[in-house]
Amino acid sequence: MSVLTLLLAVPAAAGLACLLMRSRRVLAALNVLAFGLTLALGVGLLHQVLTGGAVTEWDEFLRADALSAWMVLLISSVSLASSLYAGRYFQRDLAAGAVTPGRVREFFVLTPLFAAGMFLVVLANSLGVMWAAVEATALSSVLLVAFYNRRTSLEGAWKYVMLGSLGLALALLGTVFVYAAACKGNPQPLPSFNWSHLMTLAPQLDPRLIRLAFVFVLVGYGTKAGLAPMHTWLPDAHGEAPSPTSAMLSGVSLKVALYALLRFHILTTACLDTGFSRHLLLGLGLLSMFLAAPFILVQENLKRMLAYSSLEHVGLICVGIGLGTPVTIFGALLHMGYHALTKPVLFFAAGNIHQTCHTLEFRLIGHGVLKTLPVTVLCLGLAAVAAAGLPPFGLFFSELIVISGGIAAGQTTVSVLVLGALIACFCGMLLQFTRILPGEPKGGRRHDGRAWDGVPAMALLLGGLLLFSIWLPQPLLAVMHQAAGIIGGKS
Amino acid sequence: MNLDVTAIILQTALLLLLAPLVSGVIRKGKARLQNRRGPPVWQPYLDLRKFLRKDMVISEHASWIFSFAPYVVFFTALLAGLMVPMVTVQAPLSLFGGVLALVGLLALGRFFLALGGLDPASAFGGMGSSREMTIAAIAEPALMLAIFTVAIAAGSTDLSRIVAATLGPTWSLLNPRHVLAFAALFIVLLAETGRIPVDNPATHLELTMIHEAMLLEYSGRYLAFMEWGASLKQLVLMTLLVNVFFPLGLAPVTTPAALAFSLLAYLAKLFVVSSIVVVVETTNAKLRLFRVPDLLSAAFVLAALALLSTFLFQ
Amino acid sequence: MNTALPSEIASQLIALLAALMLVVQLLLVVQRMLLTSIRLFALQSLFLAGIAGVVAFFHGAIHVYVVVVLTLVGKVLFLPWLLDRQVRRMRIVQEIEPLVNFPTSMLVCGGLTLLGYVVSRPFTSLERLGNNTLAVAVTLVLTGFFLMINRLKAITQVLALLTVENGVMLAAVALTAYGMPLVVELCIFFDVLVGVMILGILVYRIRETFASMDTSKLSQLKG
Amino acid sequence: MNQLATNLLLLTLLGYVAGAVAGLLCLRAERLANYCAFGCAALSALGGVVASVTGLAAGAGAAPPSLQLLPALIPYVQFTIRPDPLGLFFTLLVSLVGLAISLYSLGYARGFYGRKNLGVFGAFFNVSLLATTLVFLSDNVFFFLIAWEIMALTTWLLVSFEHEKEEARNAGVLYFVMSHIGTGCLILGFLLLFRASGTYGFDGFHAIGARMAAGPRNAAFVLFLVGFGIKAGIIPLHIWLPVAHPAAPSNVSAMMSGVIIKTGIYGLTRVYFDFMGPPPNWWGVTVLVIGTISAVLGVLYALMEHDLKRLLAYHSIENIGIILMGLGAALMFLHTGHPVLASLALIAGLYHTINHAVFKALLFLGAGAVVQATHTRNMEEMGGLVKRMPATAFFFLIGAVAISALPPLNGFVSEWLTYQSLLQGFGTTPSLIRLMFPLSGAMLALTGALAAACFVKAFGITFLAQPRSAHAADAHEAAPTMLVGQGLLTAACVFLGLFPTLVLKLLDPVTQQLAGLQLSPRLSLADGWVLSGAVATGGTVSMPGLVLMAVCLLPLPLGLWLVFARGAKVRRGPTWDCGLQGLTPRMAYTATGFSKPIRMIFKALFRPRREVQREYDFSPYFATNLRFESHVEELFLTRIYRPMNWLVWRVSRRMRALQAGSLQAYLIYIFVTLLLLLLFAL
Repeated sequence: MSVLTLLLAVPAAAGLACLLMRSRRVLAALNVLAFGLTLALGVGLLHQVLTGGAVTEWDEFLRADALSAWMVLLISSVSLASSLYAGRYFQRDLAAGAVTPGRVREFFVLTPLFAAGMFLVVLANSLGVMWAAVEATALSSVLLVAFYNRRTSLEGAWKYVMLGSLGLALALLGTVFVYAAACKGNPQPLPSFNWSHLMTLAPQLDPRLIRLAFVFVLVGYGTKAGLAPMHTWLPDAHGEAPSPTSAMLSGVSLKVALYALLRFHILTTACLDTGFSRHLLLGLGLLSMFLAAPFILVQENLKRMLAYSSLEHVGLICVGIGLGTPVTIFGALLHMGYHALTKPVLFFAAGNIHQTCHTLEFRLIGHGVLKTLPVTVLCLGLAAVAAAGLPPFGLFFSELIVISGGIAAGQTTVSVLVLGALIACFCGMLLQFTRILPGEPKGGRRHDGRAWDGVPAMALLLGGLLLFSIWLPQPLLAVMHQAAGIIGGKS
Repeated sequence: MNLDVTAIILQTALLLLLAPLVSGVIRKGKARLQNRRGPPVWQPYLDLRKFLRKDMVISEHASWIFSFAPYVVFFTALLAGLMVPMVTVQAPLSLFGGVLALVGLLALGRFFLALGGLDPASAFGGMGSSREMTIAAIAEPALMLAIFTVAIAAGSTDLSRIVAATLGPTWSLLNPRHVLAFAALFIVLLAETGRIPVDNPATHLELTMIHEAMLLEYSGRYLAFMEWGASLKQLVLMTLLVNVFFPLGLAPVTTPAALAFSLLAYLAKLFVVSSIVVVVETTNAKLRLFRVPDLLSAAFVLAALALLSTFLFQ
Repeated sequence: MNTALPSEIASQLIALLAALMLVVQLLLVVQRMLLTSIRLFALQSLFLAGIAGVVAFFHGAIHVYVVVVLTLVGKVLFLPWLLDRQVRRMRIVQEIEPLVNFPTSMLVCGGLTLLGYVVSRPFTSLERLGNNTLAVAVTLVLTGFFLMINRLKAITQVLALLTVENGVMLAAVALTAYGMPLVVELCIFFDVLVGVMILGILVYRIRETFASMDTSKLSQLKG
Repeated sequence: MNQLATNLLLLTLLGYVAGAVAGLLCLRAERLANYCAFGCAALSALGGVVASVTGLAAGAGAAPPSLQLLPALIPYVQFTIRPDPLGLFFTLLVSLVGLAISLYSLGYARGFYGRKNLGVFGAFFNVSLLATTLVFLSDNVFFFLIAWEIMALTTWLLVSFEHEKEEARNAGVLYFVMSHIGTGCLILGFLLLFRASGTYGFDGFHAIGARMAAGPRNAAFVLFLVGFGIKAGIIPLHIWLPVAHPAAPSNVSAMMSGVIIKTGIYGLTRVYFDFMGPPPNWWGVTVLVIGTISAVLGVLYALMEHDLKRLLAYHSIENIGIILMGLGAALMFLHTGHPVLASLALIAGLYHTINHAVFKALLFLGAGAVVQATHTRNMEEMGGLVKRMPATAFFFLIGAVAISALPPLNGFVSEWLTYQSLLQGFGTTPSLIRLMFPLSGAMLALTGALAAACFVKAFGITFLAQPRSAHAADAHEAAPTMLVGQGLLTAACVFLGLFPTLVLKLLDPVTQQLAGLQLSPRLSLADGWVLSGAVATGGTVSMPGLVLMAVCLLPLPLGLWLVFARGAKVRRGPTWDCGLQGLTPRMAYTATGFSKPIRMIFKALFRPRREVQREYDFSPYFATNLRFESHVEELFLTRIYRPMNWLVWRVSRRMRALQAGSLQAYLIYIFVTLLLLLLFAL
């Protein structure tokens, strides 16, 4: 069997295998193993793509170009980290009696399926299958969001699934329109609904229908990608899900939905060859960034604040792509990667804080987490510095690249707006973290023994982040440049 | 660098000898205008000798600053004096610093004078220092602006050059620039030397005194140096006033005759200015402390006008 | 058998069925009883299946028959049965007062229908069969959307979602003579199926925890 | 810039890294951490001093090559440094002050033993030194911004190092927020330059302004003024400064006030004189006016403080203002085409920069020693320390004299140069603008006099008279290393004051680089003993001459003593207490009282509010109990920043209503978006 198939098969198999397992350790180990494998496969895929261009299997049913390869890497690394983290996390939950072993197994079953769904999204060539895969990710993650079965978590899950599936229905309509546009003119049924195939006949597609289609797709996948104003489910779901899931939702699943959107964006641009879709992305991206800032500033709940910061970063990525110059797109992809490495750490740390302080409300957490959980807070601090866009971490570079690309493209206003939003979000995060991290812990809350819980996962991601911040290996650069080329419509 | 040692020695001597005399003259003049006989004009010399001879009582709270201050006051005033042309156009130390250095040196003296006032932990000293520094602070801009007016005309901060420039063909007594700047500088002089209407050198009423309040704890030779320094400062400022604005008769060359003439002229000018001071002091009452800024802002405005006039008549 | 006459009949049949779907949709909007709503949805799906059948028959497109079967089995029989069970198990029969009262919602639906026509007017040329089927499809989507906004009971919202799904399917059939590729159709179908099941689970849990299906109670997560 | 100096420079950078690592390695052993971290810092700083001095002494040769420190991350991000004269000059500044502070810290940090983690502290300290040095040396926009942000980051961490104190936390946040806003402006400014030049390298930016359109050029000017101005603490962007400096540990305050705010000055100089090309007139005027305002207001606010460190912080604002006066004048001269005067004013500014770095660091170190000894920053509770900590008192006095611009110390020299340039500026233009020169000169005089007043107060109330509190009464002299650090800076003050012509030689390459000519030959007369205004007739001053003259005059009082006072005795006695039973410290003049006349005179600015509560039995003049309270309000804070802050919070709170929690509302958002986009698409 070959790479793409394995990429789908391994996590799926792991998930099914987990159905039969009992012991938590085995389950966790199985997950870690599976995602370790997928990461390795991802690297292999990267190599193949760089050497031989796009990889296809099952006569083009699966297709991986540079963009997909990049996404595969992100998905597998984040999943690996969160499955690494999940083991100890649920151990503590079980110890605290917050969940039942059955539930935990459910998690270890669903997570690989979730990941498999995401892999299918980025590997499927047919837009229809891609849609189905996105829907699959949504469905597999709903129960994870509802994991704790608290009132709030059910509420979060409900909003997530309702808004999500509604959005996806719209996306499906958009997909149908594209298909129709492709069918037009030839009486025989379309040979395939493959993206690669559509790209070849993009110029002949009916522009009006494509415009209409893109609007539906934008609203649809945009909802899943958490673009404002369709983002409203995002803080609820991310805030309520168990931290490993939040990490995956925020770290990759948003970007996967964005990836789906991008495929259509590329198609639309190729067809209309106007800035239509670019400008829509740009607008929504800016809106997201500006909406995120005040919510971060006055947020009262740690994980919800992190969710809003994700909103800001997704917004920045959209802006980068919307600006549409090679530089900005490259910056956006870079940002995707760095953010995928950063955000999970924040959620893991939030999970530790949650389990130690038994709350996520800033007020109730109070000062001095630094003294209660020194190691966690060290990781949290580093990740927060990165997420706030400060050197020496990569997000600073990617943000700067996007902004400067905008300036170079003569989009001074956009760049100024982006900068403003970034500064505002920075201030918000600074204020919020200052509320809880420093100071004297209240109520004599002290060191608890498990200071090192979850640190391996965080260290893994932070290490990668720091490494890639000061040294990007040539292959990664190449793949990102190729991906930027694809998005920029120069494939 | 070419320093005329004899000139330095002579001017030092002249400064040291003349300074108390000026105070004496002013005191005498005031007494006369108040229909008193008053002390003889050489009274200050006698005072100095007495102070030098007397034992000293130093406050137990005082530190070395207290003992250091009198010398600083004395030396800064003396050095400043050496930068001002008194009888010759070329001031002996003009190479070491012009009018800016002069102002700086006087400020240094004031700095330590004020510290000396604070050192013995008495409330009066602190009060005096506070007021002294305040008044100096608001006098400073006017002083500097007035100096700028003349310095700009000469294109130099070197007093000898300024005087030379003023002596030159362009000089005219009625040049509005000069008149205004002179007026401004004169007010500053009153403030800096602690004269009515700013301060009353004769008073020892705690709540009104400024300069005296700082000297309250001083006695013996420290007091002598303080007083001497004060009168030196007064002489320096007066000389600045007379020789910058009326450089009449300053000796461009150092022939005995010229020197003698210019010395006489200088003394005459000093006498005139002192008598103006006398008149002002006797005809005015001391201002409340918070009225003083009005006076000094008037000086500032005068100086600014002078500057403007340089601009207008350029 | 691609003669003018039958395709004439076909388009008329399709137009009729599509119109019926729209009517059912409007009935759904004004319907209060949950069980009836479920039946109405089943009926709508039946009409959808009918349209698909007509298309399949007149084009002799084999794989569209599969779609017909799937729709009949899934949307006409299975899902209604599932929801029915849910409702009976929870012994709730009636929708509580919707946000917008019925006359207004009718007006809104009228407006949305109009919008649907406006949106799809440029593309009528693309339709192989029936006229304005696309308009009906878009209208179904929009009104389904509105229905979802308008109702508070979880079950009804699920129903609304499904009607939106129907609209999309209708569009697929109407616009593309042969429907989507089979594999896509299958994927979509199973997604919908699984989706409704998971929604069922969720609704059940919500009911367990909140002792009600009123989603307006789900509003603790603010800011 | 010979090879040796270059290598030494690289060694210095490495040394800081080593210091940081060492600090982190011995987290547990605090003594070891202290010695390793600050020892490394001191050594590296020493290396920096030597390297930069040799580099500058080598004169303005060919432009030094830029060195690549690390492989480039991505094409855009190059880690290159270029030790050119301007950079070296500021490197000298940071290394000199850094050396003294590191030595001081060796002793000062003992105060943290057992309380805080010194390893972390030392690491942050080293990193911030490293970052600051890199700011001065970096040769690439990205690298510059990286160093700039890391500097801000570490400074924030250092300010909030004692994070148990609420004050420190809030100060840190305020500092970082302001600094980040500044960085935003800088990014935009640099990107505007980048758009014109197409490269991120500084060498590509040289005189780029000439090739820019007026619009972006002026925009860049303003952006840089705001961006660097925030860091430098110009009014009205200064609010973070008097909050952050006092809250930080004293060695950090010294670091910030001495070095870090100078990065703003460096940026302005680098950008305006190297990048922006021939300036329009209003640039210079703006800078000059801002400088003047900052100087006067800064010292006025300083006078109102009786918190020793806040007082010093406000003085930093004042001195930044004085520096900007020089830079502004230089810009105006460049506009009118007087390179000589331009470089004179530039030299005045830069000379004051290094002077301020030295004496302000000295004063903060002294203040740190005092605060450590008396456990308070409130001057009203100090007093009498000159007897208890004589050395510290002496060093502080030197610093006070220097900062008050009194001869013969360095403050006077740089202000003298500033006066000279302002004075000669009058002749450069016929327009009415030239009135600004003498007027700002007068304001400079006012500043100087007020500063003198302020430091009479600071020194007098803190060190003289009787101790005003038990803590002050049993204060002890600071640790030896702390004294060494202060002594070093004191020596620097004296050297910079007495031998300016030697220092000006080091400035030659800088002016060569920025204004195209070397001025020190024109500035030094009598083989360096006399300092002269650049113009032949400009006027001269000679600090060594004055000192020598004073020495020569010493026999005079000696003689007088021999002649008259040999018999006179000296005895100690009580200060006159108006016949009461002895003086109590409460009778001595307070800091508040000292500055009252000024407060009254500048009522309009300070809006002083006073509350007096008097309890008395029979007559108000015999109060049994009196409570006096007086406040001064800072206009910029109360009229601009607080309202702005309030607005932001209000708006944000309002916006939360969007996320009201109702699914219906969310559906409606999507629905409306869909409809709008549909209409847009059709």
